[in-house]
Amino acid sequence: MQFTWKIGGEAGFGIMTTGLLFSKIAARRGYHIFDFIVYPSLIRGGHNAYEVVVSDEPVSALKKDIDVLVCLNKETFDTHKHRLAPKARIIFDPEVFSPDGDSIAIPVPFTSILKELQGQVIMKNTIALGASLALLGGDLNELNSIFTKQFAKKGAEVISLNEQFAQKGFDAVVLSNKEHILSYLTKKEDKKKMVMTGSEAFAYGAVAADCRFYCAYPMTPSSGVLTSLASWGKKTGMVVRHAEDEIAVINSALGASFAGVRSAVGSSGGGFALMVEAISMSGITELPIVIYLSQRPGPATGMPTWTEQGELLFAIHAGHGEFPKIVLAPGDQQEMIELTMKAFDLADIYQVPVIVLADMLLSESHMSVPYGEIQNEVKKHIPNRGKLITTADGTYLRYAVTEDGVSPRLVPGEKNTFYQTNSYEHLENGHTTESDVERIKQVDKRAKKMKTYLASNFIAPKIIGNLQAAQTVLIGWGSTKGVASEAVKKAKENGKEIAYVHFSYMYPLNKEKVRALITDSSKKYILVENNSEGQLGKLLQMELGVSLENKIVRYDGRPLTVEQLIEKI
Amino acid sequence: MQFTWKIGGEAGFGIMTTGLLFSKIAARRGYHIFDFIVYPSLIRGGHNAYEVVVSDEPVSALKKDIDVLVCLNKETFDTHKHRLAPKARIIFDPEVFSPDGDSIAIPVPFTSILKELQGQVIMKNTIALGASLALLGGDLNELNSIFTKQFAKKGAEVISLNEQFAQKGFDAVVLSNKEHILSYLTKKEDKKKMVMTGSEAFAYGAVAADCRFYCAYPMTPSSGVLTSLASWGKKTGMVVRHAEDEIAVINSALGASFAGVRSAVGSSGGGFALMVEAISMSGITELPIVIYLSQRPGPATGMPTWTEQGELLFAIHAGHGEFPKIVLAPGDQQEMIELTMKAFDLADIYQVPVIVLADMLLSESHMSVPYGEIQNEVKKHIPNRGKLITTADGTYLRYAVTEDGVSPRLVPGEKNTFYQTNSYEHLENGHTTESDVERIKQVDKRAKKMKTYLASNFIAPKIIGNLQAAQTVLIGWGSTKGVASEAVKKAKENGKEIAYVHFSYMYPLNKEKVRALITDSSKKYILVENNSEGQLGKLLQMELGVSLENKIVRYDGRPLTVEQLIEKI
Amino acid sequence: MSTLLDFTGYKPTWCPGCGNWGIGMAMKMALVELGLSPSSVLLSFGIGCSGNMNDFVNGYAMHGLHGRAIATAVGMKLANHTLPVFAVVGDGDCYGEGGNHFLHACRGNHDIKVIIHDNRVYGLTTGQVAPTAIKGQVSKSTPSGIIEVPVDPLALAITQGATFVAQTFAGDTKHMVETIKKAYQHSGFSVVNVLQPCVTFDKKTTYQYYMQHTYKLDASYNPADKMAALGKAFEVAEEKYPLGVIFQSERKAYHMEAVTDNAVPLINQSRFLDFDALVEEFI
Amino acid sequence: MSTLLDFTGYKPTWCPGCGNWGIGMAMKMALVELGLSPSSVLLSFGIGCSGNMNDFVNGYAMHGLHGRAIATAVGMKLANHTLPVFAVVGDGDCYGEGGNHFLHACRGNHDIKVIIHDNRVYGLTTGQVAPTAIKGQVSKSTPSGIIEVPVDPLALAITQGATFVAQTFAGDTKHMVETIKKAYQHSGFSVVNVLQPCVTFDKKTTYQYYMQHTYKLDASYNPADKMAALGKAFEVAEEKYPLGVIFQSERKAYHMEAVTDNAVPLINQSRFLDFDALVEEFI
Ligand SMILES: Cc1ncc(C[n+]2csc(CCOP(=O)(O)OP(=O)(O)O)c2C)c(N)n1
Ligand SMILES: Cc1ncc(C[n+]2csc(CCOP(=O)(O)OP(=O)(O)O)c2C)c(N)n1
Ligand code: SF4
Ligand code: SF4
Ligand SMILES: [Mg+2]
Ligand SMILES: [Mg+2]
Repeated sequence: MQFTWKIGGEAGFGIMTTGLLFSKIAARRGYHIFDFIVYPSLIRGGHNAYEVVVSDEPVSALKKDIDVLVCLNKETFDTHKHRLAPKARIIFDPEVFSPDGDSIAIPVPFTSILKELQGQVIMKNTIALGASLALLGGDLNELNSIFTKQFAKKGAEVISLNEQFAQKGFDAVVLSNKEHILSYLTKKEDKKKMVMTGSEAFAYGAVAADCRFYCAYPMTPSSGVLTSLASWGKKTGMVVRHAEDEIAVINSALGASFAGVRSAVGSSGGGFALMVEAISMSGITELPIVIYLSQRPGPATGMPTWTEQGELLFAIHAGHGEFPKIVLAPGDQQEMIELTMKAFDLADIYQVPVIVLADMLLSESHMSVPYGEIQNEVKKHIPNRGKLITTADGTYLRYAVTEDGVSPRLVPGEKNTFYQTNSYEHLENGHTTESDVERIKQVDKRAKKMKTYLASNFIAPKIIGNLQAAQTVLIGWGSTKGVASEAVKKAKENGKEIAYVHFSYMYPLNKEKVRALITDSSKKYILVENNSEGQLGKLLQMELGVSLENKIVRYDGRPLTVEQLIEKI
Repeated sequence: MQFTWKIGGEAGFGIMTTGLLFSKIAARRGYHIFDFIVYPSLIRGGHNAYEVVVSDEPVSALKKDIDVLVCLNKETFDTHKHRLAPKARIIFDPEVFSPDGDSIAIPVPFTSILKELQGQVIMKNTIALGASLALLGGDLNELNSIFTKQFAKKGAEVISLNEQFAQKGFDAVVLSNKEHILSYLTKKEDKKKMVMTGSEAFAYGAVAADCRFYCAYPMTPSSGVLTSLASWGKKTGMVVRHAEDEIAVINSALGASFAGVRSAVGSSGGGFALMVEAISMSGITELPIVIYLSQRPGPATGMPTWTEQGELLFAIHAGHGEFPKIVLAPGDQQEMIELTMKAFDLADIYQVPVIVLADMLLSESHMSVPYGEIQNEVKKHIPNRGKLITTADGTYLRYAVTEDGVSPRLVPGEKNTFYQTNSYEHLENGHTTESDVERIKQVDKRAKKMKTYLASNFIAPKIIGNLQAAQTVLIGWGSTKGVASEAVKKAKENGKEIAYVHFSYMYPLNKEKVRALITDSSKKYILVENNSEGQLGKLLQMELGVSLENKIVRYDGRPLTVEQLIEKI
Repeated sequence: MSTLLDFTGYKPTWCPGCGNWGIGMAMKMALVELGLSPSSVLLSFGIGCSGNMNDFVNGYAMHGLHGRAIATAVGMKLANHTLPVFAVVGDGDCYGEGGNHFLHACRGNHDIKVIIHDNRVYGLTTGQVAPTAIKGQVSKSTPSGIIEVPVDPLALAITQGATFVAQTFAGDTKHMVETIKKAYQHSGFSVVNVLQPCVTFDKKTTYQYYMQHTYKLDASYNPADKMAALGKAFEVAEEKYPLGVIFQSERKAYHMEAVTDNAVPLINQSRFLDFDALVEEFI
Repeated sequence: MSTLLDFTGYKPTWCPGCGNWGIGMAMKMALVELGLSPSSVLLSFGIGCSGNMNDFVNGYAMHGLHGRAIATAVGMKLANHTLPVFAVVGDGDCYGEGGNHFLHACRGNHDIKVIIHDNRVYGLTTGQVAPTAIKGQVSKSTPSGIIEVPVDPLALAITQGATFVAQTFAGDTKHMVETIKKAYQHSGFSVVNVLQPCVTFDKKTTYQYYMQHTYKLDASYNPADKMAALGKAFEVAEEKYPLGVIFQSERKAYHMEAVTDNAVPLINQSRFLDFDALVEEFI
């Protein structure tokens, strides 16, 4: 079972909150969800829409047609009617408009309910939720219990008021539209779930990784991390700082890293661009840092509230001069939590900058993830701080040349010694040098770290589907995992075996481990990217000498769809 | 005939000026020169050295041994004696030290001359020049005429004082070392020459290109451009601005570009890194800008006064999001002037950022260039401003979709119309849009510009030597041209035909035009780069799918040497 | 003679009741009353709700990068100093991300009119504190209240070389129009800090709040007195907001010294061709 | 108890006679007299002749990026507020490239001691004007003289929230040592502007010049008086340079509000493990 519920209305009237409530309720009823938000880059006015796919199996992408459309205004209907499924239910206010076409009309007297209970416009959302639950065979308990939690501070009155509006919406359907009620949301026994965005997943992973300093300057679609970590600050003790600009952001984080605490920063392309100089400093000073880069369509300001994977090559090459760097790109919320914890470990183990690549699709969409599994992982996680040491004798060398390229890193403060970390080329002791011999030593030492990483920590792409059996193999990275996985399922339903090779350890690449997966001449490989240039394709060509002829790309700011993939296969 | 003259002494005592004077005199005597400066990243103390290769043929790299070494202190001798040619002449002050070994001692009583004429320490340089000219069979007229020009403002006294010191040095050699005098600098009839650095060449090219706004923040080794253009400002009328930081630098330049004047900026890696966000803006706003990036060994502060080619891939991928960009890398001073004029044309024709890549070796070394040829080129140059227009009707569309991807660009101020240039994705009229259709239109339009460029303006790599005959082919870019060209000559002297494929149009690359030159299976190709990663190699792999197995790289901050190339061939 | 309509672009997307509506209207009225037309003015917009005005007010405009509108305006003015240049920016934009450009533009006395939407928040990114936020202000990025004290933009401008520093209020169109016109008439770096209620994200500094806490400087006030001006600037810390021209002084605008031949704007100057005059030094 | 020798690193490469020699010595003397050791102090150096001190003075040091030493120091302090943090920077570094960090660090009152080498030039890049250069100063980047008026760092700090603002002179070691010690004893953002002759690139502001143009504030001066402090700051424009603590006030240092449990520095706090307390909101 899989269905799509969608609500639309004017921006600034609580569509987001309402959509999220629906996602949570569906998850509480035992179902898996994936949702997607559409909003313009402005605060009010313009059209907002929130779409939730609910399924009894894990789901990671939108589906083609809409089964229930809640129209808080006429525009919603007009904008989305072309996607209506046969027998789609339309919840609308007969006083505002009436839907044409042959879908099933579920009139709900929003306006008169508002009048009757003297509520504000915003309450339409609550009515809509009540009506939706009725229509889908849910009940109001989950919603009410959420109200109780959410409005605890605001008091019993607000809670009961919300309950009343929900009830009205619920009744409106039960009383006059019984025949159209579906059973999609009937309670189902299933593992407990959490509903989170990619940004929330990064934030959660950062806490689990014992990150103690997070610095950022707001930028869509990365700000969710700042919001979550700041709101948790009092509990976690993490210092979360909204600095004056992104340059301050990363330089403060590197200062904190030098002083010994795990540090991270986050932004989108424009803010990340301002951090590039300091990323290079992280490279030569060998100070660990984790950078959350949530992409949006560029260049420059671009399309701030839409999605794109346009910064893979930029991230990989960010920074002047030559130095090691690790780039990871999780494919979904659960992977985001895992790879975020991993990112902090890798940053510490190799004393390098680690970039965690996301995009608006991953950062702002919600997905239901298994509560138990994740809490286990998080609780059993023990941060690996690599060669961080807290004591050393007087002859301590910060940049000692070692077998694996990694030098012991002393936490400043240890008595009887001291050292400097240096953005100039340096001697093993950290002092500035212009010696040719010392320069070569340090360049080689830094490069060695990546050889060690490729041998010890690099993980080959995940395979989704049956690679052996598959004639057609999709290749993608990061957030394309969601749509590609659905395409693999869908193809199987259509009796076609395809597989998806999912890159999340983007750079550097272990030639041997990767080549094998994408160079079977008997198979057809198709590159799948949410950008125009096919950047993973370029990367594979540069790093492995593998060139992929076929590609499916999308660069209009919208996510790739399962249909788009299936039709091209 | 080819010889190396080298002078060394303590930093801050006029070594640079002295070396340059020697280069100019040699050029005035009818010879070709190439020089190289060695100085630490500090103002005084530490060792400075200045090395000039003089030849009766064009010369573009240092040679192995030193024929005349002027030691203003003992350190100079100790540091460089291992490079002394048989029969090398050593000019030194017997009161300070005496050179060991079997080279020819040319004692000059610096100290006593200073005492006698009561001059400051700095005057040692003048003495050294006089002595050098005597030793090399030059005469004092060129030197004195330079004094006359140089010290015009300071008055006749200063001039004659300098002349006296020069004379003393000259006499010291003529009187007591006649037998060791060489005839290297005897006047030779030859085309008039100019002695300039790569930075001066860029500055000169920018003036020739009618650039009217140059903005920069000082950064070694790019500051020479700022110095030259600022000093010419009163004459040229160019507005030359030292801004508060590199972000202001490029954003002001883009503002000036929007208002319609040709604009350029310059920096080294660190400052360039801060401009990356605005480069992306240049991409989407389609505002022309020329960026001079003079590389030095990184990462971060690195080795500020040394040389490296470590930022090719960084420059190519600089900027968030996907947009067109042109990267050029001249190989020497003359090419720098040509390509700088070209860079401004390309920026205007395609309305894109154009990066001119240099490095410390090219930016700060002097080379003699043909006066006549260059003045001709410069004087006949007519800037091509592409589709810049000064009148338009009311329906003017700034981002009109066109065949070649380039839209007419109206200079603001035209009556009866107006428009906006926009860092957000936009409609053809420049207004902000989030429409999928319009987004695709504009992405495709911008991409189209590079297709047009590759077809109309891309120029294939230059061939130096005889590609047909050569069994071994060197492949390099930018400043490696100098050393590679010398290697080709040298190999020929040793009876071996080799060729050099010189890349200066770095990105984007025209696959067809380039592939042919580097994929003849019967030849051995060797990549030659002044970095550790072999970045051109990676680029060729990524863009053309050509992988080069052999490479010669150097990354200790020093330039590649002819010997290093020859020995590996 | 152009009209309001000539300057009117797309329908604003600002929240109903937002102070930006007033500022947008005042901008257009001032431009009209100054006898300017969309073809005779250069506009540099920052990124923010404030900067979104780029789609609502017509002119030769550049919608540049967040924080960089002043830097961009500096280039515009130097390239063509015959056109007036306005920078329309947010407080996060101008005092946060772009603080350094603001500081140094004051020193340079660039002839730019900067209209700052002082709404205490980052509106477009949904309400995080701006550098103008009152200490303790709670927002998504500062759930326990902002630790920093607010920037003092007026004192900053006055002490660092700006030659025209004024404050006005988004609720008083007439006063805004007057102030913008005065800024235009002044030659040099002109700062117009506009107190702007953000009805969506800042519940404290509302129209009512400003009605109560603002007052107009009267004729007796002498904007030439730097110390007095600073006294006025400091009142802001006590939540008293003087409206009017707080400080004004005379100094050559940057372009008058930077553009060699002032009579002709850089863009219209004839091309330099006397190359021989330059190469002497290379011989 | 450590000695000068303990703090003495490599032999300085500064030009003979450069004011930096005095500043370097004063730094070491102050650190010694404060009973600190190279193991008990965090140093953040900018890039410049000034920043080159990183190789000459021992400590747990970071030689970071040009213009960013304050931003870096902010992170150091928050990570381990039990260690004193000094930022040693140039005037180009701190007021030019890094001006925005300086401005906002004043607002935040971060407990950092900033030692600014005010030499009017960019020494390490061979003498271009710094933002402190006197209007008209000629340099490689300003052959016709700088157009901007100098930044007023003292007034900037005083008006934007710094709680300790002092000025001293590289020619007066004793006064420098005293001033640095006072800065150390103050809790909060401490600005020490050091007037430093650059003997190589600025022929005007020599030792002699400063001998003539500086004077020490006497006991009668009250640094708590903000207006008086600004008066002193403005004297600089008339080439009169007051030496001493120009302004001082009390305000909680940033880390005291930002670090949840102040008793323990961030780095030594026990790891947060109550994950269940966070996930409620996801259910
Ligand atoms: C370099 C960069 N960082 C962050 C952003 C995201 N961003 C867009 S608008 C904005 C702040 C808006 O606040 P303000 O400047 O006060 O304008 P307002 O919306 O309040 O009018 C931010 C942080 C960006 N576009 N670019
Ligand atoms: C981002 C960046 N821009 C420019 C430089 C080049 N640079 C090094 S030191 C310096 C200025 C030094 O002047 P100042 O900060 O006043 O220190 P001083 O040498 O005078 O002590 C500059 C511009 C750099 N290292 N990084
Ligand atoms: S968010 Fe605030 S500033 Fe932005 S438009 Fe709405 S009310 Fe105005
Ligand atoms: S250049 Fe100036 S500041 Fe730098 S060391 Fe020399 S004298 Fe000191
Ligand atoms: Mg704001
Ligand atoms: Mg300085």
